[in-house]
Amino acid sequence: MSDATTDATLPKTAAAETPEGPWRVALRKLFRDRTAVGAIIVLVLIVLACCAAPLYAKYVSQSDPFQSNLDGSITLDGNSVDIMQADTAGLGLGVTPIGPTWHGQYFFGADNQGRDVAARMLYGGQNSLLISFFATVVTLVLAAIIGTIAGFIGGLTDTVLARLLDVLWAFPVYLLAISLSIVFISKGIQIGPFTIPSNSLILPIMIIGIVYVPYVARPIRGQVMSLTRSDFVLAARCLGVPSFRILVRDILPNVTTTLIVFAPLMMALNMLTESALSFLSIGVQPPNASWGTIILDGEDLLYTQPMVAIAPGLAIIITVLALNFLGDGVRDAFDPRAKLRVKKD
Amino acid sequence: MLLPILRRLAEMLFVMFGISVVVFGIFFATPGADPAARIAGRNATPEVLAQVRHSFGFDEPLPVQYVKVMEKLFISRDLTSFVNRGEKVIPAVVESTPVTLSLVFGAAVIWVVFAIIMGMIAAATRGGIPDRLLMFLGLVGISMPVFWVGSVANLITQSRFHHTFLFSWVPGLGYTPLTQNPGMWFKQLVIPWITLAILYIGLYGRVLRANLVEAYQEDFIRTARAKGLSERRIMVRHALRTSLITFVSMFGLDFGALVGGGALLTEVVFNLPGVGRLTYVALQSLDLPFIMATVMYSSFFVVVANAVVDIAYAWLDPRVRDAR
Amino acid sequence: MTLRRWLHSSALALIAASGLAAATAVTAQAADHMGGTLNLTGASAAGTIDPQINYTSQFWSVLFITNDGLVAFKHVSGESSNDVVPDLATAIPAPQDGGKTYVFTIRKGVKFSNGKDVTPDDVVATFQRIFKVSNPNAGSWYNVIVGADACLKTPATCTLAGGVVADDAANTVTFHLTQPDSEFFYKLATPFGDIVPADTAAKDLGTSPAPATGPYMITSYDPQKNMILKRNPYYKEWSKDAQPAGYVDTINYTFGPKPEDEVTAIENGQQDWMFDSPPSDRLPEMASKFPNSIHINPLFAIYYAPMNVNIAPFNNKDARLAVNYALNRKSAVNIYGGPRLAVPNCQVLPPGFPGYKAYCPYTKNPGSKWSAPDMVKAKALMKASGQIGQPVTVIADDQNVDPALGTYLVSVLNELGFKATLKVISANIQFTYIQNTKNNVQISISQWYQDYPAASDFINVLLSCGSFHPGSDASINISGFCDKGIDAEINKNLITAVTDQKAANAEWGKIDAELVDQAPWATMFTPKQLDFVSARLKNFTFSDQFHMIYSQVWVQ
Amino acid sequence: MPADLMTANPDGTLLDVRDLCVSFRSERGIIRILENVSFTVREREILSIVGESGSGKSMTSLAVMRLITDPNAIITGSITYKGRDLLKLSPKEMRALRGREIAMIFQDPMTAMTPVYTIGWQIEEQLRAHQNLSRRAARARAVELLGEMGVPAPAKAAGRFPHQLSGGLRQRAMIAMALSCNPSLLIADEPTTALDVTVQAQILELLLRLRTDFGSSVMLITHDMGVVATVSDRVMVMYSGIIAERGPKPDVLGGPTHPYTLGLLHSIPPMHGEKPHRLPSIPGSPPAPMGRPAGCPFQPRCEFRMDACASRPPLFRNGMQEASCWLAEKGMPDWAHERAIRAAGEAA
Amino acid sequence: MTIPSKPMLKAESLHKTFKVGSRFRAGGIQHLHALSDVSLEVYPGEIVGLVGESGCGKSTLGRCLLRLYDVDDGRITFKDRDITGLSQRELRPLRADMQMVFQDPYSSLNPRRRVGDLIAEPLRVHGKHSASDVQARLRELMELVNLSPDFLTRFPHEFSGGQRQRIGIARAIALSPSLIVADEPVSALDVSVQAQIVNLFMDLQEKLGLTYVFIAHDLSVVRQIATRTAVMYLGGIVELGETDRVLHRPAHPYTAALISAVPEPDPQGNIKARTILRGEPPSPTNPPSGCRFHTRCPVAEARCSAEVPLLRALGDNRSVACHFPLDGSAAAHA
Repeated sequence: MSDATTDATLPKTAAAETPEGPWRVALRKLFRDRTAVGAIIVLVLIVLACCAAPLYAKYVSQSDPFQSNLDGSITLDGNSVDIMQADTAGLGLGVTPIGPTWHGQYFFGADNQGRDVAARMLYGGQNSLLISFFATVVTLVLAAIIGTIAGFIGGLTDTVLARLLDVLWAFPVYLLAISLSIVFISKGIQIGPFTIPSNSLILPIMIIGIVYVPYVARPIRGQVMSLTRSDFVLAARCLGVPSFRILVRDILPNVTTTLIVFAPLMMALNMLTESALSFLSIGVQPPNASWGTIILDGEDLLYTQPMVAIAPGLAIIITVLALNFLGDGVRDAFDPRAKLRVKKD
Repeated sequence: MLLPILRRLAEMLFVMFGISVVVFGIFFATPGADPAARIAGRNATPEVLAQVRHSFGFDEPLPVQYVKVMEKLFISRDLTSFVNRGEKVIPAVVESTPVTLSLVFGAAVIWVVFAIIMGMIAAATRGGIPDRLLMFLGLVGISMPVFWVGSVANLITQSRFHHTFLFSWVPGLGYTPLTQNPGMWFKQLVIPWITLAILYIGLYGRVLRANLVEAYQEDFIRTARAKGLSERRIMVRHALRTSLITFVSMFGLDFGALVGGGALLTEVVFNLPGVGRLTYVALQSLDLPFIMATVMYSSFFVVVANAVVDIAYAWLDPRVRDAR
Repeated sequence: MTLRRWLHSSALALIAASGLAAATAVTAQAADHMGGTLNLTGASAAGTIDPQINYTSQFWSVLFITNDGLVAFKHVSGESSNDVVPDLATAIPAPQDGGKTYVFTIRKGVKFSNGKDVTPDDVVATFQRIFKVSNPNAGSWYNVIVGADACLKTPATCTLAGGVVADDAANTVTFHLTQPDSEFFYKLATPFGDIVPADTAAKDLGTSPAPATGPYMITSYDPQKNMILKRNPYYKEWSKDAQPAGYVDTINYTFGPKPEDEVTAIENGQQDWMFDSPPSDRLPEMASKFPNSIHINPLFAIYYAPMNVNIAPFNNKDARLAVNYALNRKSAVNIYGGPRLAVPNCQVLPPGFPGYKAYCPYTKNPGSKWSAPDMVKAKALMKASGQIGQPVTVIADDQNVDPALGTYLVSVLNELGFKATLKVISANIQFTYIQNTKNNVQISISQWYQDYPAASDFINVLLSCGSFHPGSDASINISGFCDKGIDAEINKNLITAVTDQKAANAEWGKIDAELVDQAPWATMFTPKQLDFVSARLKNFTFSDQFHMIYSQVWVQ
Repeated sequence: MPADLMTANPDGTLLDVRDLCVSFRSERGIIRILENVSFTVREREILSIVGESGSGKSMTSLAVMRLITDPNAIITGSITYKGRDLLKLSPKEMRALRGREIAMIFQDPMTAMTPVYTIGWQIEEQLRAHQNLSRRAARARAVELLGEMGVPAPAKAAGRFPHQLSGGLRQRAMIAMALSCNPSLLIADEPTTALDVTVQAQILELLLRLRTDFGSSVMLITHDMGVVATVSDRVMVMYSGIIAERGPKPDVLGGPTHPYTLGLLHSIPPMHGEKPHRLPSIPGSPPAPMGRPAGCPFQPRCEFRMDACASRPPLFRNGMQEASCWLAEKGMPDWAHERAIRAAGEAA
Repeated sequence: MTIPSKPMLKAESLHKTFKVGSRFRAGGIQHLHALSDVSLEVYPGEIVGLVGESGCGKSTLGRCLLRLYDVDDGRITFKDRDITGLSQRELRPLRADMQMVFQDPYSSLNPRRRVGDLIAEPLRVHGKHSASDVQARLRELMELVNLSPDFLTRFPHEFSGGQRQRIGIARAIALSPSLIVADEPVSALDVSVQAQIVNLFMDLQEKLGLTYVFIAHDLSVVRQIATRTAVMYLGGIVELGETDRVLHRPAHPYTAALISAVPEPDPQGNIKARTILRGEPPSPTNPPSGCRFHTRCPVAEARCSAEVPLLRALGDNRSVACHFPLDGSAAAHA
């Protein structure tokens, strides 16, 4: 019987030319997922459209979406039409903004300042996207730091951090977000020489980012804990690898996958949260807009010009839907077992 | 057995204490939150302002004020509003509770029933068209801002189609107690129920489907098949029963959070005078006693829900029951 | 909870009310209209119902039919609703001692809702109570009473000894003032002066009503839900002018719905009247469907943008003038609901107010009336000011039209060359926030509704040096404007008013113009009151002072 | 005695599997898991199917039970049980058969039992699914069965949840459940792999008792030659989806006619006698279904590889043994001789 | 084999307890006695086999020996140095000299890192090799474990179980340690592959002069590889001695039962006479009193449940912890 034990055959992907790393494999999987690719395309289109807001405002709607236009008029089919239409019948009470024209100008009509809703939606989309994106970054970075520290160091540090997360966890998200918003919107933040004015987008970004930290930090902590106890970390310990190097080389790459999986879902969630806060008028501050603030504007006109509220709502739904689909795809591609649980209203 | 219960209680108290400190801190960090000027009135002289500040104890150090508020809230139970002076906080919260309970309970029934149906159909047809369609609809439900759904529902049922036979039965917004007029109670709550449930149907339907699909990959399903059980029995008694562990614990947490005021946006949109709306109004008017009370109330429910979920978990999953 | 609710007091007009206000038609068949339930609604309650503390127009309307003071505003529609008539006192006393002493004779046989008689002791206790419960205006209105200083210092031991003196035998109460006060009867006619039983606790009564004398009494009050008023069994009409009997049996005041839903509820007949202003986009629909349900009456109030004259950029007068020239008051009026609901205004006093003399320099054709903004002049002034590119934050509250006005103002400021942003703050704190100099507020949106028909209620209260308290939340002079010369004129004119109201009013007009020239504010407009009532509500009676009189409307 | 039973019932074929092929449609084409597997199980005999991971032994058992639920699976061939082709039965007929006629136990009784029900409940469930029993009667029978399986305090054990029992007791409970309806055939898929040796010995003892006490045939799936040697009557060795060798146990274990069987037996360190300096081993690892070589699938690892191996050998019969190896074509292979030939070839 | 007088690794009466359960659940925290009073000496060049059933503490012992777990009590000496109290940082330089091979070749290799990276990790952190040295050493190691150097750029998931175990071994020997603790290195592998790995272990020992502590539950594997064998039961060593003696003339009833239970692929297919133990090992959270084996022991007497038998020498380089050893030597002690 042969004694030759050389094992030169590679099972399975033996034929692969260059071995693919887990990242490349995951990306390839992601781009094979038709739904995910569709979602990416939709998102790219939305982002491009929002980036094109100045062009739209200049060439299509031909109006400044941040200047009130209470006395203006536009020409529709040869007739001059007031943007703020005074009631001519009856008692002559009240002024109603123009409704959707389905023309380039005032496509979705005007809001109660006579501003072009369609143009504002593109600008508002910029803010909604920026806020939800950066709030996601804030959440993930903070959660990764806290979760990793708690899970990796353990002991008293972990106990303290875990208790802190417990407290935040038991604090209904919207209550915390509303409380923080009310404080900071009326005050702004001053840290040493740095002042963040109350109308800065940084405020909603920080607030939304912070309130969701427990929701991500908890699973990260759990994951880091189980990674810390995993055989390969034990093996690394056994090889005399310093803790920090274990953290960087063995634990963080695995955590990163989880973060990537969470990212689109968090961004979807943040977009909804941002819109809710703006809807309660404690998010983006006027005259700056976000989809949530436009819904709020539209709420005042709900029964007369519903399109002002409906259009940005649809924009939110499409974006969030695309993000959720992307999230599903990313999860399937990167880590089918990752789970994110969030409370919502 | 007593020790774990005490530990659990201590933990709950700690969390609630933490929250109360956070809320108190946030409140006093807010400029203009000092209620003295608002209480005193719009043209008060500095002397009157000082009097009010003194009589309400706003000139005392913050920890003393904190202790006093908590003492009034939990011990003498006569904490009153800063805005609607004289309005006792506890009865107001107690009175709002049935509203929130009505809303959340009805919505929960709808979402549980529909989510289970949806999850089971999707899992049974996994990969097929009904599965994909239901999962898509579920995702749409998750992706809709609840306040927007509420607004659109109002637009349709209160205005645009209110005069058609479809929605002419829909009464004006608001709340009628069940004891006063059950028919009205139901009619006013149906639309809010559905609005609130839409999100959760999507969420729970998807989670349940995922759990069922996961359960179907478990060995014990193979065993159940090998035993010659019918597919329906395998689905209900084995797959669903084990999937319910996650489902129920999720439900417990969400139910707790919603009863605790998490349905704030729905209550605001539909003008339901529940705890969420009470909280929102209190936050907007920076009415500290009310904020403290509602937040304590809400964290209480969240914490209790956590505890109940742990118990339910143990009840549903004997593996957990035995503390390994 | 809206700020307006809070500030919104009443008008005591010297001119006739608009013709829209129907004349009171008290007829023989009045008895047929007795009974039924009047359903009122408001977005929220207005706090305590302690008459010595509540300072909201919303509940002053309620207290108007439940409580009585020594004197009262007449419970009628129109011009005479601003007249002060004797109520619990038998007559308006003549001034003695040069206007420093008044002797009131208490009416006999009037009973509180607990069955007890109203006595001179109750009157004395009521005025002590004003201080003991820290009435908001204890220091600014009632400090003219002898002994008030001591009461302000130590409210708990307040006696007003020598200030308010009861004489049981003669059934009189004598008031001694430290100086003559031309507005003293007005101050007694507000609910602050409503008489409560002497044994009423000297603390905020909150949600429990004090026994009172009017035709209705509050039987239950839950700020989260509703307030119910029923007939007072001990009430017997003693003066139709001062406190007439009511028509409806019960008044149910529901709190909670948003204005949108209130409108719908009234249209559907579920409610009879709403406190809040209907949303302006609903107005055309309401006006075309229910033209007879809409009542518009003038108000004595202003919407204005106070500019902080002590910090950049509005410490520069040219910058303030530029804002005034650039502000399109027509646009602001449109935001409020159109020309039928508001009148453009450039000055401190509202049109028709005592002392009002039309004056508007900040318009295309300067004169007495605003016509159009003058952007050319505004831009030139702006250039001269050197403030182009300066950052400005507009502070507005989050209620009603205020955010929209703020947004519009930002737009104007940006057009002028400022770098303007808007900050919307909860209505509950915005009013105190903009007053406190610590918050460095540059410009804000605010409103002022008069308490009683005297020009000083605007000029002295809002723009005198005495109203400016740096670092305090209670500093009603939001602009921080303090001109020693003008301040001296104001003080002098307050004395004049005691003896010669007419001369004083003429002088107020001049001071108004001087203030306008200094431009501490950009006044926008004077709003009107729009009442939307159900189809069944008849006999709409509108007091300039307390608006719709709940006891005088009928629903059957 | 097993041998007696075999001869006493020479034609008592219970299960006859013919040309069973299982493959799966996938993105990368059709994956063939089982190729032309044929075997029979006779009444009261224990047939061991032995092989390494990926050899298809478990798939064979699942195919017999028709438990392959993947919609992408393609199953061909015939599985005749007591004269009926299982592959042609309706799902309902199949369901009636499962658990009642053919029962199955699995490798890990921990995951194979629903964690949220007591074992008593789970046994009852099977009883009531096939027999018209009252709850109480089912319970009594469940307790009785547990007792027969050597579970101490069976009444108490019936009220326990799977995780509350030790591995051995769980497997006993699993067997009790499988036997509750007196099946004619018990398929045991690696029933002892998760157990410790001392417990494994107990369970093997129990399996041996089954055919006397219950009259059941057993199809035992295992990877452990020791287990095969201990309990089986006949052995079937599988490698990479095909049958490598089959025959009566003493023949196959004593004189393997397939190089894979030979290598497998020699790879196991002996417990007695001389210790080899080095363990004889088979080089390489078993191929994955997608990477299965053409011809004889064992050929890349085979020390007796020759040109003929490029084509798939059929099963050649030698006495009671059959092997799919070209060397077995001309009779019992002489391994020493073959090895010598190759050594000479290399030297040359 | 002659046994050198000086042990390389010496463990003296080790104790290790784990806390299980939760403070917040019924039952509260329980203590699992994984090791109680375990002493073991490992001499240079020998292979000590540790056998026992699952939960007997053999893996815990292996990890404690390398200080991957902290022991509660006892002393571990490695090459005359007391390493019991050293911190992980202080242990780091020693790691080069003592290594471990894990049971599960799937979980002990980080799936996100390339094989070369994984094997080079110890070389890099111990800083004894330059970059080019590392490459050379990697090739050398791959050859030692019979893997193609081409595999260095690949990821663990591309390999079969046996190949992964080779990678794990290559990583363990990268720093040329003198002691390797192999924790069930072959139990997750197929039989045909298992033999390859056992051979590899033996080859490497010959080539590199390694010392092993070889943990296994399979007696035949231990018989094949180990020079001395320690049999563990419920946290303690019950028998220790030269492998052939222990396996052929077991002194402890448990050892005897264990051997008897092993199913052998006997060509005759005969069923041997077996001693089948009753029941299963008791829970280590609540071990029996006295001799821990007495609940299952076929020869137990009253004394066994009361008195803990100490591990004592039987004379033939063998120790046993039993009051009534099987091969008659007990008489000498009675």
